[in-house]
Amino acid sequence: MKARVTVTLKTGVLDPQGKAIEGALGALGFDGIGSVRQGKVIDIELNDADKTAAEAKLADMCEKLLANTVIENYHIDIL
Amino acid sequence: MKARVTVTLKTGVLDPQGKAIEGALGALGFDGIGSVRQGKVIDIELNDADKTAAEAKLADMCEKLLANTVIENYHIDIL
Amino acid sequence: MKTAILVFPGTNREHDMAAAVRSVSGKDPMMVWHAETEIPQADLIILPGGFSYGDYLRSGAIAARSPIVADLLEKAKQGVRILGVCNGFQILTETGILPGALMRNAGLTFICKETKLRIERDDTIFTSSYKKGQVMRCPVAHHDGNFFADDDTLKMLEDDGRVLFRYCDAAGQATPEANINGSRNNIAGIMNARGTILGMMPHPENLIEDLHGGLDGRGLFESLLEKVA
Amino acid sequence: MSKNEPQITPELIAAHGLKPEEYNHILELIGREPTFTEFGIFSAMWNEHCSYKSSKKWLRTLPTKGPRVLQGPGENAGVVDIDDGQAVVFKMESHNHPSYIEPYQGAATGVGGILRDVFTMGARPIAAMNSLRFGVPEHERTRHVVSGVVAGVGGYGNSFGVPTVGGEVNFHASYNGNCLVNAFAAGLADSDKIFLSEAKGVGMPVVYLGAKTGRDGVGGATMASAEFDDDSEEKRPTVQVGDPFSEKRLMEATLELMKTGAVIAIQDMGAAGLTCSAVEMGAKGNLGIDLDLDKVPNREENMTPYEMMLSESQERMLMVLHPEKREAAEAVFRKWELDFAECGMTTDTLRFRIFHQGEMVADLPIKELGDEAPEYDRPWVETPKAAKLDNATVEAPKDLLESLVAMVGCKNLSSRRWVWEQYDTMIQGNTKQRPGGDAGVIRVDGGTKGLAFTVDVTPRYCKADPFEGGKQAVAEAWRNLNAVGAEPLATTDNLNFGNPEKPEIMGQFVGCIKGVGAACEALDMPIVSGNVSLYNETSGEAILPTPAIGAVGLLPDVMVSVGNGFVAEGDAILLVGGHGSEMGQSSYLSELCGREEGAPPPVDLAVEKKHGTFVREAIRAGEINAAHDISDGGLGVAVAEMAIRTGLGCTIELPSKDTHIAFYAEDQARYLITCDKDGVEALIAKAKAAGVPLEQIGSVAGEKLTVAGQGSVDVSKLATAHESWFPAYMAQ
Ligand SMILES: Nc1ncnc2c1ncn2[C@@H]1O[C@H](COP(=O)(O)OP(=O)(O)O)[C@@H](O)[C@H]1O
Ligand SMILES: [Mg+2]
Repeated sequence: MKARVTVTLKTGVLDPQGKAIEGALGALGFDGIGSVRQGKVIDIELNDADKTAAEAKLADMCEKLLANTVIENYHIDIL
Repeated sequence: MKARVTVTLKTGVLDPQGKAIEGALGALGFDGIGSVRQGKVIDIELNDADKTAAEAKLADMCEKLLANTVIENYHIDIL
Repeated sequence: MKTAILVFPGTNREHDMAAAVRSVSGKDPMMVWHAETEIPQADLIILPGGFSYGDYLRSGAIAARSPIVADLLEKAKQGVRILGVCNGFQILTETGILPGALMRNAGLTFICKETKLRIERDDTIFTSSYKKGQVMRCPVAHHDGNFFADDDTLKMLEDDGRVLFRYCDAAGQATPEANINGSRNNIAGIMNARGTILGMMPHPENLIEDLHGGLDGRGLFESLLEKVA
Repeated sequence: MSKNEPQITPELIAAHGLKPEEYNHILELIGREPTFTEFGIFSAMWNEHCSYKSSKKWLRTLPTKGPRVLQGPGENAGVVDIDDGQAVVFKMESHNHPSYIEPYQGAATGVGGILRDVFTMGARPIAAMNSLRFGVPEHERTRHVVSGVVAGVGGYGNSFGVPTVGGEVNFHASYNGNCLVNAFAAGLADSDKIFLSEAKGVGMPVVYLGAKTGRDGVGGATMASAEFDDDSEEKRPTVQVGDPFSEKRLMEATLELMKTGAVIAIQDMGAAGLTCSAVEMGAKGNLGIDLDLDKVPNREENMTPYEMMLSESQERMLMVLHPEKREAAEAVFRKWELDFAECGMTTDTLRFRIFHQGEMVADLPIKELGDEAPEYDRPWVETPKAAKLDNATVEAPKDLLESLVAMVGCKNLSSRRWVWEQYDTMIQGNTKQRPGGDAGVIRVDGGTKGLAFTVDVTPRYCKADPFEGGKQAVAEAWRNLNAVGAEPLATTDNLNFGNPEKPEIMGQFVGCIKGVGAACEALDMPIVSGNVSLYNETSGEAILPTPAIGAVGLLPDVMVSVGNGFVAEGDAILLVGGHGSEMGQSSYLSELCGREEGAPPPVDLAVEKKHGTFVREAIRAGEINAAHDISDGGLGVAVAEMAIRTGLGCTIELPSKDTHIAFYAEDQARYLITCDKDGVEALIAKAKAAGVPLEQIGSVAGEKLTVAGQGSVDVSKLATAHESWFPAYMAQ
């Protein structure tokens, strides 16, 4: 089973990377761009068979390691 | 319009961060984990109305800046 | 002999580089701001270390799209000598002037320490003051120095003798232990096919006087400044 | 006033860290109920962090003046003359609580804050240090905190471009729930071009510079008040995120702007950003300030005046500018792609007035905001003196040399290389001595002078005897500077303690301050800046009293300095200060015997001064090849470190009775030095004349460390033990 964890910054948390990308896109002549925010995806192969169990396991991984829940949200997709 | 660009490493490109996460998950006692790969998501707000035009623009952004096509693939989703 | 040092927002080793140029050549380099569209006539263009644009997105990525880069590409084509160190090397790969990419260090942490480099060739404008096979001391200070190139590119670099520096141990062996950042084939520095452009992760400019505890880095500047003079 | 503002209830008052009587004082002062914004402003100005209400009384007792002191405490950083029209500008600051919550960002923004303090004064940062204290390695959170804090310190400083030249790292159970992250920065300026925060002139523009304002850090005080905001908690991140890239540009722009002559007054926005900076500039200049919040660049939508006034967003500055230079100033900031917004004006009203969407949301007496802040003379009890340890209870190890391997490889004495290799230690090209020496040494750019930096404190000592511990922290800093040949100039302090409302804790604080003050006085190292961090407690358990002392020394010629490793075979090893017997609170006792007992070694400041001066002068005269102060772990650990540094061995001779005591005692005012064997006699004669005990205890030789009559150990074995602990721990 393959899963994708998407980790994004919580609203309101400063995102210097996103801001720099925003500026660079502007400088490259792309217009009409609002805010840019950067996050992470983590693709994980699991050998679980049960989707629900896998989801619970992934949530546990997010809480313990993959996301910094002080400033980040996470989202789990089983692919 | 909101779009999400997902940038992932090409197969064959080594991924130190993914490897480290893999190791850390193992150390935390998570088992049955195959490979882990880390990528980026870039969430962009656009004030385009036309989806096809937006997609073309985003692809252009990816080629010009958002992805390093020597090592990375990209994928565009209009949300 | 004129040297131009390119400065991007977030560049932070331009003074170290200028000091090295001054110390070896006795001449002040020109500092060129990234927003310029033309690099003044120079025999040598240097891209120094730092965190251009915070190294956000990818190290060197945003700088590689700066206005000044169009002219850098032009000068590269003309065969002007170019030296990219650390962030400068990252920028050179991001512009496509040099092949490959510099990824996060295999150990994931920033590394600042003295390393040893094996000189792979002494018949280039960059390394003529050294001897082939010589082991030089050289500091590193980077987070993204893990050189990657696909198998074909790597083979081409090796076959064409474009690898100039390799991380090695005291005996000159390019061992896995000596490979501080996980670079393929222990690569620390490569040049272009014409032999006019060098990109390297280590900082020779930080080992050029007694204060630094060694002079091993001087050779690079001596080779270059003499050759382009 | 705005209707949807929350009621100021007793709960809200408590959540803002104000006591009921403090709130009553506010009512008296302004003669009415404050608006919510005003209430926020008071809470920010009157909290412990900004007002120093518990510590002020005692801080006043510290010696802060000296012939070289150009600016003492009270500005963003202290300024000390280093001759030739140059000055060193430095300070230390804590970011303890944020670093425990979010180690990376907490530490990163701590470094950002202290760098900002330094360049706000007009100085370009040239060196940084960090003093870190963590819980015991076994504690479940420690590894996470260590890795995040170290990465954060490095992440910010490396990108900004300042070399980290020193620091300390310690582990102790008292920091399990409360790590300490104290960051030091020093900068270089022309002594006649120092910028201060005092506003001058009525009708001058107040300009906001740097990054935009978000809700960073606002939630902190108000999280407890549910009625404050019905949005989800997600909207109120309490963690500030650092952006070293913005800070680097902010520094370049600020220094460039200062050259234009446009700057009248400048203040960085640190804790309670806009509030503290504006009030300070106005109050110092006896001026009022009007601020128009509609002009403040915001990062988020619908920010309230309260949020804008309390935001702790990083990388921001407030300046009062000469109106005729306004355009030139703006151009500089635009070049560096930073925000520049004229958002206020100085007035002659002595009022602090805030406008928002056409409404006046605050109108407060500006002087009183600071001057009338509560000040407490908190009750304190003197810490009972611990009895001197009976050395008969200190068992000798089975094998002295094996115990040395354990000592140099233990959590608190092992090499910190794993830490400092993550810091850029050589950027700027002026580093002479990187971490690993007794003090970091850098060259003053463009000349031959050098500056030395160290940060020290032994909290175990402070707990057992705050007064002696306070003295010892300064004395150790003094020794570290002298050991590299630097003349100690001045100090900065970071006083980390528990809850000052407890008389025992306040007693620790008072004792340490008295000790620090006495030592700074006696050693001519005035305190020119500092920071106090109180309430470092979890579930009622306080941290060890930790008054970290950062100190700066001057070398007339940076190349006339020595390292702390053995230099050459045959060199004589000499002990300055005689053999010791103080085992109370020693590292040997705590690390190998598991006991934290007894009185700490007493510090004789006159002796300290005499010995340090002797060592410094010998270095300057070129008479010695290496020097190392004796501190944690005593002579044994010091000699092992000298051997490990360069891989050279030695043979030393110790008193045959109670050898382990002589080996590990932590008596103060001592150093190990080495010199050519032909130089021994002259050096000893010189020491005798100066009244300094000096004796040869051995020689540099071979690849083993040998203690006569006790056996020997390979230096490589010591080195492996020394270098292994940290990486092995972090790899788990
Ligand atoms: N957090 C740190 N950052 C940089 N250097 C450090 C840090 N911690 C320790 N060091 C360096 O490691 C060496 C040993 O530290 P320590 O034992 O505390 O020194 P000392 O006993 O001389 O005060 C010193 O050179 C010190 O500067
Ligand atoms: Mg020391």
